[in-house]
Amino acid sequence: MQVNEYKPLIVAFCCNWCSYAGADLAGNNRLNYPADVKIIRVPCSCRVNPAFVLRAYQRGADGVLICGCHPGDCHYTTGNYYTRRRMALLFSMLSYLGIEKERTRVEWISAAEGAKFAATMNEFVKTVTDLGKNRRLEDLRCKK
Amino acid sequence: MQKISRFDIINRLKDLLADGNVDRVLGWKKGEFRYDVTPHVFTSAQELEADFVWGDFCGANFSKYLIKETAKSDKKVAVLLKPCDTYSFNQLLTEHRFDREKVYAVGVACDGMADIFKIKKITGDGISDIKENGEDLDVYTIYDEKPVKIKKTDVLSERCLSCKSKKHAAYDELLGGDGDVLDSNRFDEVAKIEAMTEEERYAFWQGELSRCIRCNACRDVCPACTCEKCVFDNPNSGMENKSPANEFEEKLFHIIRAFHVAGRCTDCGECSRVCPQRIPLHLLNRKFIKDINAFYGEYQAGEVVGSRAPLVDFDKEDVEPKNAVGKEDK
Amino acid sequence: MYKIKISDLPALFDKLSEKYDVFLPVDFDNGAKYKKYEKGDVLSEKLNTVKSPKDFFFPQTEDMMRFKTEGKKIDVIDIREPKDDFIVFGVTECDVKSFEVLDNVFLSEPADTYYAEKRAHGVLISRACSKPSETCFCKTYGIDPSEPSGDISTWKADGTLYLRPNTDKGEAVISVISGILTEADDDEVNKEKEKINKILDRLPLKNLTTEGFGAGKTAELFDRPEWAGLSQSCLGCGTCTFVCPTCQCYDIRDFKTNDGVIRYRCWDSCMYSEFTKMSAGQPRLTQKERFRQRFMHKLVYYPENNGGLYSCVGCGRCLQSCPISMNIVKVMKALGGKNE
Amino acid sequence: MQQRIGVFVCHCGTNIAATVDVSAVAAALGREPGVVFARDYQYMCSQAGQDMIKDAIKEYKLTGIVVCSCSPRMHEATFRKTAAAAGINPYMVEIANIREQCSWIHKDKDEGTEKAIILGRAAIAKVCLNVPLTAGEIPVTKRALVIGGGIAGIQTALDIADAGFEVDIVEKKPTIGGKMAQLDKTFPTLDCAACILTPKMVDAGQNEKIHIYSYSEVVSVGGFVGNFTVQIKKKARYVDETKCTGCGLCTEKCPVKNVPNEFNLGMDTRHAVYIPFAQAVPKVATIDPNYCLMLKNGKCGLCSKLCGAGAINYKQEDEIIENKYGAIVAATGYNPISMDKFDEFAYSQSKDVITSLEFERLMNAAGPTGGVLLRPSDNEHPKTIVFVQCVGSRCSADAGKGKEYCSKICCMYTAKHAMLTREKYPDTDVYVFYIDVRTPGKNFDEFYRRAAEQYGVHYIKGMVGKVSPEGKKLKVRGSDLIADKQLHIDADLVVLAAAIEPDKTARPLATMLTASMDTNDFFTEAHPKLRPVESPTAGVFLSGCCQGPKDIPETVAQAGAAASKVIGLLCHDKLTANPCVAHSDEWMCNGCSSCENVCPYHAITYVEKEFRMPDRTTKIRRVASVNPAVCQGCGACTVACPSGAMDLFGFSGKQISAEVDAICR
Amino acid sequence: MNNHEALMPLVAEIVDIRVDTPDVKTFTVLTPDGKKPFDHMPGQCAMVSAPGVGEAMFSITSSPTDTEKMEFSIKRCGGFTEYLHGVDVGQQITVRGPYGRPFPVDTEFKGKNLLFIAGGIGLAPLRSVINYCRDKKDDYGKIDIVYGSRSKDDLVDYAEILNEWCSDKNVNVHLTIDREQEGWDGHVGFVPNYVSELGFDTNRIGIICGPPIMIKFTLGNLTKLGFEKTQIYTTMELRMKCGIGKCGRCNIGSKYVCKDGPVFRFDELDELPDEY
Repeated sequence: MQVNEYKPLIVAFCCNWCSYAGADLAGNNRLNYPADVKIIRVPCSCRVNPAFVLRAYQRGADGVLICGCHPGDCHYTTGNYYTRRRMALLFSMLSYLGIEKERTRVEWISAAEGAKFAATMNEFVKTVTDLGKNRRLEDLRCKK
Repeated sequence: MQKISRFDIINRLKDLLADGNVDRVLGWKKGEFRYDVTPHVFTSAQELEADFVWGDFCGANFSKYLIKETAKSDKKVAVLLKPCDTYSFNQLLTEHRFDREKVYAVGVACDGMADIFKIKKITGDGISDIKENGEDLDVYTIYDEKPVKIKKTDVLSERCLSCKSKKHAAYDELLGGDGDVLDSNRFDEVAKIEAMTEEERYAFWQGELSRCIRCNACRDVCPACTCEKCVFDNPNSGMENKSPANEFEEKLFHIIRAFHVAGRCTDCGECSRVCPQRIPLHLLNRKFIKDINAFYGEYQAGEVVGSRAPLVDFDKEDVEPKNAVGKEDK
Repeated sequence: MYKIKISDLPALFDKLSEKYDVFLPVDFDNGAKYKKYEKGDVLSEKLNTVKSPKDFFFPQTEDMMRFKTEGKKIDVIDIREPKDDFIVFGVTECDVKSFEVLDNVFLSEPADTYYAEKRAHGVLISRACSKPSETCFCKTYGIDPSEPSGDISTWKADGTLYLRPNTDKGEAVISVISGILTEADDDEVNKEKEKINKILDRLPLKNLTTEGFGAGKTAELFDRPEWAGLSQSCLGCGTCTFVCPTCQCYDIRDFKTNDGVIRYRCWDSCMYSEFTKMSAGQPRLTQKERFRQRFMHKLVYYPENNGGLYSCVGCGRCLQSCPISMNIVKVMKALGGKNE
Repeated sequence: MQQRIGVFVCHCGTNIAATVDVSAVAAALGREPGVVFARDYQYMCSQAGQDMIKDAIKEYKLTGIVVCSCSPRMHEATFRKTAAAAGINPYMVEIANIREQCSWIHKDKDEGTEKAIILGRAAIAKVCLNVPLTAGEIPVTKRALVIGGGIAGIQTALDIADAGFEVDIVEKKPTIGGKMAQLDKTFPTLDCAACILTPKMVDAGQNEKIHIYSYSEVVSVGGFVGNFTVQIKKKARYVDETKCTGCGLCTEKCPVKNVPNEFNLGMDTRHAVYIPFAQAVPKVATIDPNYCLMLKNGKCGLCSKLCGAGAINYKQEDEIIENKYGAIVAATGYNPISMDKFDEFAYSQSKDVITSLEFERLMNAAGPTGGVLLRPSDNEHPKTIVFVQCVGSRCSADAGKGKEYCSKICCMYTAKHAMLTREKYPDTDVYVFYIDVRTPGKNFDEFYRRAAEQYGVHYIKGMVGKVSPEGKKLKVRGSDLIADKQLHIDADLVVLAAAIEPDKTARPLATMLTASMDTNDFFTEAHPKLRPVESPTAGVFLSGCCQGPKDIPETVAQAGAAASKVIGLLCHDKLTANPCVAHSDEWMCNGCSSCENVCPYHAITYVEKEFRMPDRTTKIRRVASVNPAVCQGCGACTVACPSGAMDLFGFSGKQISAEVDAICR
Repeated sequence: MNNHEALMPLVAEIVDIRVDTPDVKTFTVLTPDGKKPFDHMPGQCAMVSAPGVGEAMFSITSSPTDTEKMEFSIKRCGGFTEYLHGVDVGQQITVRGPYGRPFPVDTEFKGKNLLFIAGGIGLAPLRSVINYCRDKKDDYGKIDIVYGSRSKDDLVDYAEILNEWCSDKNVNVHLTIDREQEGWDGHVGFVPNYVSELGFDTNRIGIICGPPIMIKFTLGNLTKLGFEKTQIYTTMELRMKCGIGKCGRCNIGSKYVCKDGPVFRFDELDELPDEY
């Protein structure tokens, strides 16, 4: 029998103006990162509702990233400041409930930081791979 | 023993009704037993005389009822508010949930409320009467002629043990005088959980939340949960959910609920009081309060009407999530 | 009649759990709760578990079937697994009687096979209530807590547990444990019954009657002005319905999984504002109507359809759990015939 | 409504097809619920590809389409137009990015194909929940703002004004002109910078359509494309611009004479009241409050007494002016980087180590030496001059100093400087140390070769390691990589070709404009190739070196391009608004104001509205109302709203949740 | 009840979709092997569902006498019906049933004259009875059908009415539309008024179905004509979930619409609290 290597499932919410463009730039520059990362485009990181993060875990994600413009550079001026507060509290709560805090993360990646985007994804996939499958926030009904 | 007597309160309320300042009073109504007190709208002096109670079991926070009550008529309603209730009162005003002009707020001094569950842990079931006796409670059961003497401080409800304030944040008039904001130990429990290992925390909450029966009592009693329609009842929210189908949904409900009231929760403790499964839900809300204080500076929801809640505010120098999580004490 | 020393109960549970899944009320920090027996678990002395044993037969959430779709095709998959025999131990008489109420609904034609199968496999071992609570009012409905029914009745007296099988299912269980039981006569049990009956006379709600309620009272009760006052503080939560051993409303919902759709049912509450809402409107507009529905159903509509049987067994759970301490006793006293 | 979705998978030549099995993707996506048509094709964005989409929409009565192709930032607009042309709402289009975020980053074809299918599935899940959106219209203020009055700003303003639109220039210095005004000659034609610039300055100053706010700064920007509201701070210059005739009497008589003259980079002095240079526009004096005796301690007042026009006004205060604009052009220019971190070149130790811009002033007839090349230390003619190129340019990221990019103009101006020196002073030895000489441009390489071959400039491939002042000489130690030897040159003057960087004011301005910047603080373009003069923020355009290093002709060309984009915008009476805006379900809104608090655009207001309740009573409720013309669609309110009454068109909670589900399936 | 689990649905396939009006379609369904899913009596309902989309109760509009197929006429009114209106032939759905008390066609209706009164989509639940009675015409007396809609285009089953019902000897069809319309030379006016105008004698059983307001006025007008509530029937469809009288949703007083209804006699409805 072939041993299946564990491949994590990562959902990355990327803001349209910076991080999504950063991801595009990583592509333009052919910078590799694992296919485990799937990107969802949102107008701004502040569009990311904590419910989306939980939903991703429910549905089987092993890690969730929220990527936005650097604080101060938000296309909408202040959106990512709210993201920062919301996610700091959400992540703190998840950790409080005993959910591995390394699974969820906020990263600020500008449109010019293709290399950072790729590097971040590589590193995050490794972190989540090391953590293993998400068991504490999964919904068994969603398993295949 | 509460500082102010039932008698004094009734007299004042009767005056208010007689003066025509108000045409009804939101107060506590006696039940079958000493401890099953029900919120009630009293409309006459006779009704007050007959059924109004004030004592160690008047835990219910009336603030949320004001939304419905003020919409009923143009006349003022008098409401009795314990110090902790006044924070909810202010928070609701901040969120434009009722018309202040239609309310006459009577602050009552509070000495803490007793927890019937704690009493029963000592006496067992079969309570026939509870009498206040100075600092003690005399609890009579059908199994014994003689009462069980209990120190009230031993059966104080959890939220009163870590009372944040004896000072009223809002009132039109005070009965029994005002107290001080207390240097409370209310974050100790949270800190204890934070100090656990990740596995322990997971096991702790798994155990607590697995009891949830999703009766929505916590939500429906919560003065911060005043949505016209809760996202969990709304098929269009993508979050609609009715039952704690599994561990995930148990957590989802409580995480989202805590998040939705984060920065708005005044820590009144009603959620834990009403939970039929006695899940310490306030420890979720309190975690957010503690974090908000640690990350963004001290903030007490409902302390000042019109204050901007921390989650709809920001500072350019706010802590990064990765530097925040797990470092709440710094 | 058989007996076994209380101190030997662990042996009894061990023996039973060789053949059955045994569930018994166990004390937890936050109240008693039914738990699958594991070595070392001790039978709770508490009268009421927070959640009633109806959960074993009509679980709060129950997956019913799975649908797989491909293109325009649908496949319906029955996902039920064969149910093993199980024992619910230590059920108080009020809770035992609650199954009569539920059976009338779920087993009447067309039968609810999900419930029926569990009932077929479940064994109820009841217990006499030696220490009723102030919130108990089973007597109101003619239920005798000193004379419990179920598949096996048990009494605790003087350090001994007495067991009496009532049904074939009960006999089958006894035969599993007969090796550790001894035969007994009724004397101790009768004494215990007497003791219990004396206590019942001291209960504060002993005089509560159903007078004024029952079949045919709809017109009389429906428009009573008291409903407004009684319901005015109701939060509209589902606590009373979810702790109630006889409430049986449910919702059927679909959940989209990564592999098809699961159709499940879950407890619902007539107290919820969403309960009767539909695209065409909401026939019970305010909490008053919803509150009234719950109590009218328990005290009038249900008896009308079920030969006068009330859909309340007086277990008192709602008296203990309601966030605002409004409950069926207060309703009966306000609207009933001779109550105060 | 049951959707009928068409899926179009693009090969993008081999860009996608090489690492993604496009036909397998089309086949897999064709089986998704709701999909009634799925096909792959060579180039979806080609005319033939678009026609295929249009035909499929009509033939299969598609209600929505998914294009699996390059980034939506590339071609979303293209395919929306295609959809609209075929009669479906342009917002019923979703793009699955299987090039930038899939084929280009993955090498394994199976992996790429699998991911492409998942991304496609997410797009299908989303489009099934798309709703047709109609863009609203917003009026356009027919006036532009140009920030920065250098050659980029001036040219942009002139071109916009030429098309008949009002345009304002905000310049932080007392005069427009910028860096070009400080230059001597320009490469490769060697014509005089002032001779070609000053007529444009005069034109700008005299053009009726152009208003110059000199000695002014932008302090706040609100609004959005077509409707910006900008506050401009006019700094107090203590001279009434409307009265000052620019006669210059005050600037000659002012008793404070020792103020370092910034126009000559501090190589000479000016008075406390000054006009930066003779051709300044506006030609109006400015009093420097840091030096003016009257302003500092209330004693003097000489200029006021002398001024026949009575223009001096010591009581003048900063003034905030608020104007409305339809478009904004950033033309904030550049500066040479500070030489502080380049101690090896002894810039701070010796007056005779100068930057190229300082060299420009030394060669300029209006400069501190009247155009005679003299060493700053002793005013002697330098006999040996060493030019060092790439000082701070093309540094490695871990050098801890300098810039990674090439400053682009240094090779050419150094060649110019070397050539001019040899022409004026043939007895001077000129060495140029270079890493590479980069001369792509019309007549550039010819120019460089002339310097090296005809003018005898010594070009040395190599870097200067150290410059040490010894007596009157500067010992220059460098390496000659071609001869493979170390060189020691005793130089009289060392000229550093300092890297150029964006002006420091650009970063705060970008924040105000909500325009993005790269890590070097250059403004980013909406697209590096296809939209090089637009910023990603609608209505904000880029001109000159604020976008990246460039020479004068490139700057002028870009200025014209930016102007034409502005003109194109201002030509419209109305703009189509972004329909992906927030909207509130009034029945669910509980009036808590959370959304109002987080909205960066003040697009949300609360209104008291009468509602007919289910029980047929009426109730006044306080509910949120979104102004769709002002909302920019960030979505902050949707998360702030606890009841979920706020949602965002185009990115609704349900749509994003559906994407999550599809990805995790 | 067929020999099947009460809550376990059958898979059925939509084999034909007929567009009746702009917002009503009639779906013909068969099991995947081409049979009628189950037998029923006129007036009974079935739960139709698309997994993950929704489940709802609909009247079976085909007659029990049609042994080949089952039909549902469904009006588009949001949610699940929206979905159904978007599907193509060949789409599978699930059905379970039959549910509820049928019209008493074999008891009270037997040998009687019948007066069917329907408004709009209200004809759909009655079509099953009408066709049943037509097919067994010897068992019943004269049949009158008063049917009205907003316009000619909103008349459900129009072709069948013209081609089949109207040509039946013992059937009298009275059509009306609310407002004048080009190409309509029939009666114009509201159904309740038309019923009064037609002035039926009371020697018949009335069966009404339509919008609540129409039912209310028709009932009043029939009473004026001398009808007793005991001889008028209606059928309701509301908030049913389980279909077998257990989930509690359709409970009104002591009745469950899904089990004790959906067919009610008006005197029975009078007994119920006004919560529908």
